[in-house]
Amino acid sequence: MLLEIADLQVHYGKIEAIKGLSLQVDEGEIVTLIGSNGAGKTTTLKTISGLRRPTAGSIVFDGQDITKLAGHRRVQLGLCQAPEGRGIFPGMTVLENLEMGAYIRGKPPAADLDRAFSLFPRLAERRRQQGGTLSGGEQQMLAIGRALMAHPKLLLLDEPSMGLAPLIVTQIFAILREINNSGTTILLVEQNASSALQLSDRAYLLETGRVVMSGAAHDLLYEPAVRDAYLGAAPQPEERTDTS
Amino acid sequence: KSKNSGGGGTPTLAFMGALTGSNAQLGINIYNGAKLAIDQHNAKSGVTKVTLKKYDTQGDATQASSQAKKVVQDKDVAVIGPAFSGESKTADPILNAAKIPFVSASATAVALAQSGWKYFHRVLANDDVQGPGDADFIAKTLGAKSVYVIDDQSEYGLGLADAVRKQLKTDGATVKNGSIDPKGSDYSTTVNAIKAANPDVVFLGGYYDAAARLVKQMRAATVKATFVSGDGSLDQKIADQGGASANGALLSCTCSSAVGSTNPKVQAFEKAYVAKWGSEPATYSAEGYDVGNILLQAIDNGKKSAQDINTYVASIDYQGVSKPIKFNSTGELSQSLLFMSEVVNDKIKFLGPTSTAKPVPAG
Amino acid sequence: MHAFVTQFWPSTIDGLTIGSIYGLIALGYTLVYGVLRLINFAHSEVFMVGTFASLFTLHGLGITHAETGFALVGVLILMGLAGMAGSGITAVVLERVAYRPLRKRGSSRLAALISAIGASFFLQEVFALRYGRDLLSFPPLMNKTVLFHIGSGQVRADKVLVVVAALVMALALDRFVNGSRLGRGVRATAQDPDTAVLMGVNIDRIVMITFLVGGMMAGVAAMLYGNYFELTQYNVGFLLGIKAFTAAVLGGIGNIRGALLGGLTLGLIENYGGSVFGAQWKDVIAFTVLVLVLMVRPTGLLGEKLTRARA
Amino acid sequence: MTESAALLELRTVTQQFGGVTALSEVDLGVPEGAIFALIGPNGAGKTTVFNLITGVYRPTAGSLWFGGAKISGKRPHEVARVGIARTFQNIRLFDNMSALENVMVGADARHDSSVVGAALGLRRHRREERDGRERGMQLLDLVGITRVAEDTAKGLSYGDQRRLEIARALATQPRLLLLDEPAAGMNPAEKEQLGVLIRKIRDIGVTVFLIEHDMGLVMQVSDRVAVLDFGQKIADDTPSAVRTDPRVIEAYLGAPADAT
Amino acid sequence: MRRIGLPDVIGPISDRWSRLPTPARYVVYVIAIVAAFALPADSIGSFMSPQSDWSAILFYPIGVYILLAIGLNVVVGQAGLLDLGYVAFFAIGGYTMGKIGLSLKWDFWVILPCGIAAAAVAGVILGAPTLRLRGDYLAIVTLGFGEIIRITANNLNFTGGPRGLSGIPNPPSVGSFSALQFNVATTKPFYYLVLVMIILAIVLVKRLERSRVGRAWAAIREDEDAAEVMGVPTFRFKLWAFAIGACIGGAAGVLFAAQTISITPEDFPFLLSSYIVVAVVLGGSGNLAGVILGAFLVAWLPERFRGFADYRVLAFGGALVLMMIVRPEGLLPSRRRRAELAEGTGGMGSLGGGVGGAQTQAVRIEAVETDAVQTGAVESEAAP
Ligand SMILES: Nc1ncnc2c1ncn2[C@@H]1O[C@H](COP(=O)(O)OP(=O)(O)OP(=O)(O)O)[C@@H](O)[C@H]1O
Ligand SMILES: Nc1ncnc2c1ncn2[C@@H]1O[C@H](COP(=O)(O)OP(=O)(O)OP(=O)(O)O)[C@@H](O)[C@H]1O
Ligand SMILES: [Mg+2]
Ligand SMILES: [Mg+2]
Repeated sequence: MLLEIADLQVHYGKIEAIKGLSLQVDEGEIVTLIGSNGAGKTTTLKTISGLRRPTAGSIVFDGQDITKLAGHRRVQLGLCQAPEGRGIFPGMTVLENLEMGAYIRGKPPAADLDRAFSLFPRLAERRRQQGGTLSGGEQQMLAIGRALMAHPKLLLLDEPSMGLAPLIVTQIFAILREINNSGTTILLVEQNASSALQLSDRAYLLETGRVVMSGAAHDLLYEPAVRDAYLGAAPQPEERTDTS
Repeated sequence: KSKNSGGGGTPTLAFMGALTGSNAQLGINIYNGAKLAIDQHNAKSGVTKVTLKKYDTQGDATQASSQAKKVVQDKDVAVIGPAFSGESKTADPILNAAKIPFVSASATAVALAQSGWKYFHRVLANDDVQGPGDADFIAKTLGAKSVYVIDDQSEYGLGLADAVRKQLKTDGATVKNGSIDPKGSDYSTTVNAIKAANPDVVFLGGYYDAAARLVKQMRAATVKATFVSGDGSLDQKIADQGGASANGALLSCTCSSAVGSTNPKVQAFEKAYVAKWGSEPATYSAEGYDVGNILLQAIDNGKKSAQDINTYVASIDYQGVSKPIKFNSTGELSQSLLFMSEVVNDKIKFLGPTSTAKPVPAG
Repeated sequence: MHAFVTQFWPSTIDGLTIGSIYGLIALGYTLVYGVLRLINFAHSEVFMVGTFASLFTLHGLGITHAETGFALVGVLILMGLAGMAGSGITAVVLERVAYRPLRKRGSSRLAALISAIGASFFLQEVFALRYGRDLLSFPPLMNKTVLFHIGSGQVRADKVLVVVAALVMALALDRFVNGSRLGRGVRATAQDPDTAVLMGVNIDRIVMITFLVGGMMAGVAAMLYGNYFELTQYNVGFLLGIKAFTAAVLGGIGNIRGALLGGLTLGLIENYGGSVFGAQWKDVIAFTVLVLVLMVRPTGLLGEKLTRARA
Repeated sequence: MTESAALLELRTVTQQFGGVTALSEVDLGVPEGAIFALIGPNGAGKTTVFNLITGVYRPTAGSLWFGGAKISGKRPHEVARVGIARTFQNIRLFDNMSALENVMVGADARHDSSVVGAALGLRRHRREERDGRERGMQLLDLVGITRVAEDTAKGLSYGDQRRLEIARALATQPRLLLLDEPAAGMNPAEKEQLGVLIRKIRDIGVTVFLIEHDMGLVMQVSDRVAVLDFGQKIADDTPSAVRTDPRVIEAYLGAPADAT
Repeated sequence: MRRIGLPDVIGPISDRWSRLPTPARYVVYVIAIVAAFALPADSIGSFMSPQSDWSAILFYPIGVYILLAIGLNVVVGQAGLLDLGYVAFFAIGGYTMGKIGLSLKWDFWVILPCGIAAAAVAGVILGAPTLRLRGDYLAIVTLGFGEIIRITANNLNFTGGPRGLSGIPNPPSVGSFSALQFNVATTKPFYYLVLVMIILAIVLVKRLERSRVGRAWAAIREDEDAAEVMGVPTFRFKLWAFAIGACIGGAAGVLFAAQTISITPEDFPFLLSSYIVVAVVLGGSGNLAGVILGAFLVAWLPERFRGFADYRVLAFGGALVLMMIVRPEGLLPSRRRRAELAEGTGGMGSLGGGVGGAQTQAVRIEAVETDAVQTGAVESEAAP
């Protein structure tokens, strides 16, 4: 087991955002967390990477209890997160942002940069542009590319498809598959639940800080409760031609 | 709370001046002199015992104002001080309105004697004596043709410098003006201007730390002019801080020095002072001692109320350790002298009254 | 205007000299501001401690008169190291005691500013109580030899030392921040501390290093100051600190080259202005120019660098 | 194509940032009373269009017109007063103010009682204050969050925050509302509700200009869709027409089936 | 370092206070005002300031600091603008009083509005070119402005140079009430005068705070760009904040000069600006009660502890650091500001790096339980 979380509780002041959550991620898996807004998905990821301290519970990564470990040490152990809101360093160029991804390893080998640029050609074009002036979607690409630079054992992705054009979303999911095939375990948070579930091995459904359902991704995909709330009925766009 | 009005009880004298804070040294010098006078007095038998109470203004005008009100509230019979000219301006009107005599050992601003305060006296000459005296000394004794006169933009420093400027012009010397910021580090602008003007004498109206900075930077820039300054710079510290650059600096004061005097009365004071405080009397210590003794003499003559003490002091003719003391109607000394000292081999050397003072040639 | 012409060269030389000292101190403001967006008000005291450390080194070595040759170089280096150690340690302790606890609580920068002001008072008073409020004199260490003249300006050895040392230090720091991995960590922390953690940056360490490096720059400035002016005092940092912070803003806060440029510009403006309008107007001229520059370039001469980009 | 009834018009607008041309000679017309969507690949220049409209940037070339008056060159708060309101791509509420206060800040844009009036508590000021409060509550009701009126904004759930942002924008009584990716991070059920809200806003007479990557929502609500690619307009038509436009499919949708 | 979690006693009290019915609140106000008028009593003074004249201290520094803090709070606490040169307006008020009082011999009551107007004009002159600057640029520029005013006063003959102005007239006495006789020897009348001005200032500032103006300031503090887009003319409101703060500072200056009779540039040092900033933040920036308490403490403690003379500043510095560590949001923060300051979103942003290191975790966990105040990693500001 690569990651094991038991009875996690996290507070924001008096608000209890995570109320005793347990989950596991096995080596080589893609696991997805789905759930409505405010369910606590982001908080869970932040707690795993050490940006928030849990009030109770434990996090074990790769056989080591990391509950009290400082955030930067977890990165050294092989945890890397592309955060919600992208977290691009606005005053650094695209290239420097990518180099930051490999911070723990010093200067990244050219091959790593090439891989990021080949995954996202737009980034190659803009390698000297300041991160802060990229468009929303370009920043998202950069965030993912940067996370890959660390060669993590476990990659945490918080809504990687947010703000991306449909064409790119498709590409992103293909890329995730590829990364996973090359040996990286992925814990994914996604609103785009149907694509995410199709991609993953297992999934957890969160509601108000608790796991309310879990199982093989495939099973959840066909679970009626999940379908209604998170997958939406098959798209039936009304076509409106009238210009009122 | 002490209620020392009129008769009975021990009369209380108030000391007002900076005892803490960055301007404390002069205040402490005065206090030490005055305290010595009072202790000597109280040690005698058969006299009215007198207490001396400290009112620390930190040299700050607004604190002086509330301290003066406290003096009034406490009904002290007379005040030694206030020490500085700035604080005098807020404190004196209050003391005067409350009819409490106040005798300053060190405030030299000219305007203080011009407000018609009946309860004001001071035992040293004002800037109008020192400034012209300095100017005459520079022009006549030193024979300077061109003088660079610098002020530190403080009330005291500018007042003194302006008086020097005015008299120098009368004496026919060429005068150039400059200013420095006493809190600043870098006086290069001023030093460059001095260097360009190449004067015979540089005069500073200001205090010893600025003086030390200025001489250091002047000498480093190879300015050779003689350095002259007033009582604000008259302290051993100008030599300590200025190092070799301070040697040859001439420092005037309307106060005389007790150190190295041949007058037995002064020698006795010096000895007693050293015995009590463990250091030589410093600037204004002798004046503080004299003010204390004048007020004590009033009390010993049966003057117990503030009003009576004031009347007594106004008409006193007293031979002090610093100088003979006799007041005119505005509270100024009726006759006053200016003295000169010089930094020689890192020590202050008293040269005597300006009329006779002969600077020691440098070297 | 006549004075400006006649004193142009002396003003230039002295402006560059004091400007270099401003610049070195400004580096500390700029670094800390860049990373924490905190005006480290106590940085002036970091500098002050450095001057005392340099002074005590001279006392310790028993220097009483000017040295030359290798002895001089050796003493200067020791003095500089002592200054760097004194200032660097002070800065680090300051961070630990006065800022880190606030940082851990995620307190506002206003609270941190007050803490900084408090720390500044505290440090000043400690030194005032321990060493008195009077100026303390440095023994003369370096002969103030005039190397050559430019116009009427004397180029003196001690001034050259100040300018050269400042340039070298600023360049080294620039290389460090923009070229090294640690420097990249500093910049990342400045721009987005949370994400920096996700990249494996040890923020506490980076912050400490920032204070340390900024302190060391102030320490070098302190040594140069001591050698140049040969005086110090418990409140020596106060005015210099304000000037240095002005220089940092003038050059573009968070910008290392900007700090040095700002320092030199400020030094020159002050001296030119002072020679024309009189030394008493120096500060007024300096601040007026600052306002004018900011009106034209709202983020300083070279713009902001380390700081978070603004939405 | 460009009807004379266009409320907002971009006339051959070009926007350059250094070497990057974010928009080149774009013409757009947003018809009054419609829901107008702008779509396009990442970095196509959509947000830039909003920033131009709201006065954050000034166009390198070309001009913007609103209700027949030129607005390019105006400062943001002036644009707001003309009748344009926006929401942000990432939510930017006044976090520590209550929901109602957030909306009242928006409503204040329509008030003109002076600072002196406020200090003296003049009648005009008191009336406006009451009016702002009432209108604030109405708007919270419109977007469906009256129950959290007194809660601080940062404590609201994401969906409610989105709604609050819209209410705050509506409080400035805009004729045109700009929405930048309002559905980002919402699940299908929430998107559905958002669609309903957007139409409700249109029905009370506010023209809506929408940037969105979620084609489901775009197709569901918009009356007209324009497509940007590399800073150039490649389509401007009805949703159904745009959806089947081969250029749009190639540049943006990838495959028609992806329109979820 | 162990974090000290102060039990939050203020929160519940302020909550209860805000729930109090209006009449009950007015009763409390009246009691407070009556108490304030009774304050200069000697019996209180013998404890409060055994070594100075209590009513004199009540006027300056206490009363004047409070008035200044109320004014500065508009700028710092309400609009979120860091002004480090506030003393400039105090000085302008003081010099207006001195100059007009001496040369035109007008009466205090006529000069008062002039002083206020002069300060307001100065506020606008300073603000107009600089308020577009962000955050700390403003801080250094205002600091510079304070110094410019002081240095200029020190260098001009018009203002008396370093000698300053002396012989400034006191306000005219009103009738023969002993409480309204203004002269150098009286102290209480000046205290009553400053008290009345403080009450007026509070009423004014409170009104603004609860109006659209206060809302606009809060919005600017939280997110200036968003406020601008919502139609808040941010520049204009910031300028108003500056001008209102300046007016109050100017009024304080007029009063100060009329009482102390003699002013010099040294009465207006940078240190005074920083004391007032300290007062505002220490008390609880944004909350009037807190600000008043802060100013009171900053003014009074050094007087009370005169005996410790040499150690006062040392203790003051140390106490500031300690206070900010223990209670960074100030002694009596307003509820909103408490949240903002705790999160660091209040106008000036957080200190950054809100992420705890390994050694602090255990402490943080218990802190979360004991403290109502949010501790937390602040969401990073993403820049679109
Ligand atoms: N900084 C914060 N302060 C207070 N409460 C917060 C904060 N961040 C999150 N919360 C609360 O914690 C809960 C969980 O939030 P979280 O961001 O983890 O949800 P999420 O599942 O990621 O939602 P989304 O889909 O919107 O990203 C929510 O109720 C939210 O309001
Ligand atoms: N200030 C700037 N400096 C340089 N380039 C910029 C700046 N602002 C935007 N750009 C560039 O302009 C292009 C258009 O950006 P814009 O934000 O408008 O895209 P968008 O269509 O909103 O994309 P997304 O859907 O990803 O949000 C992008 O390539 C971006 O990198
Ligand atoms: Mg989330
Ligand atoms: Mg966009």
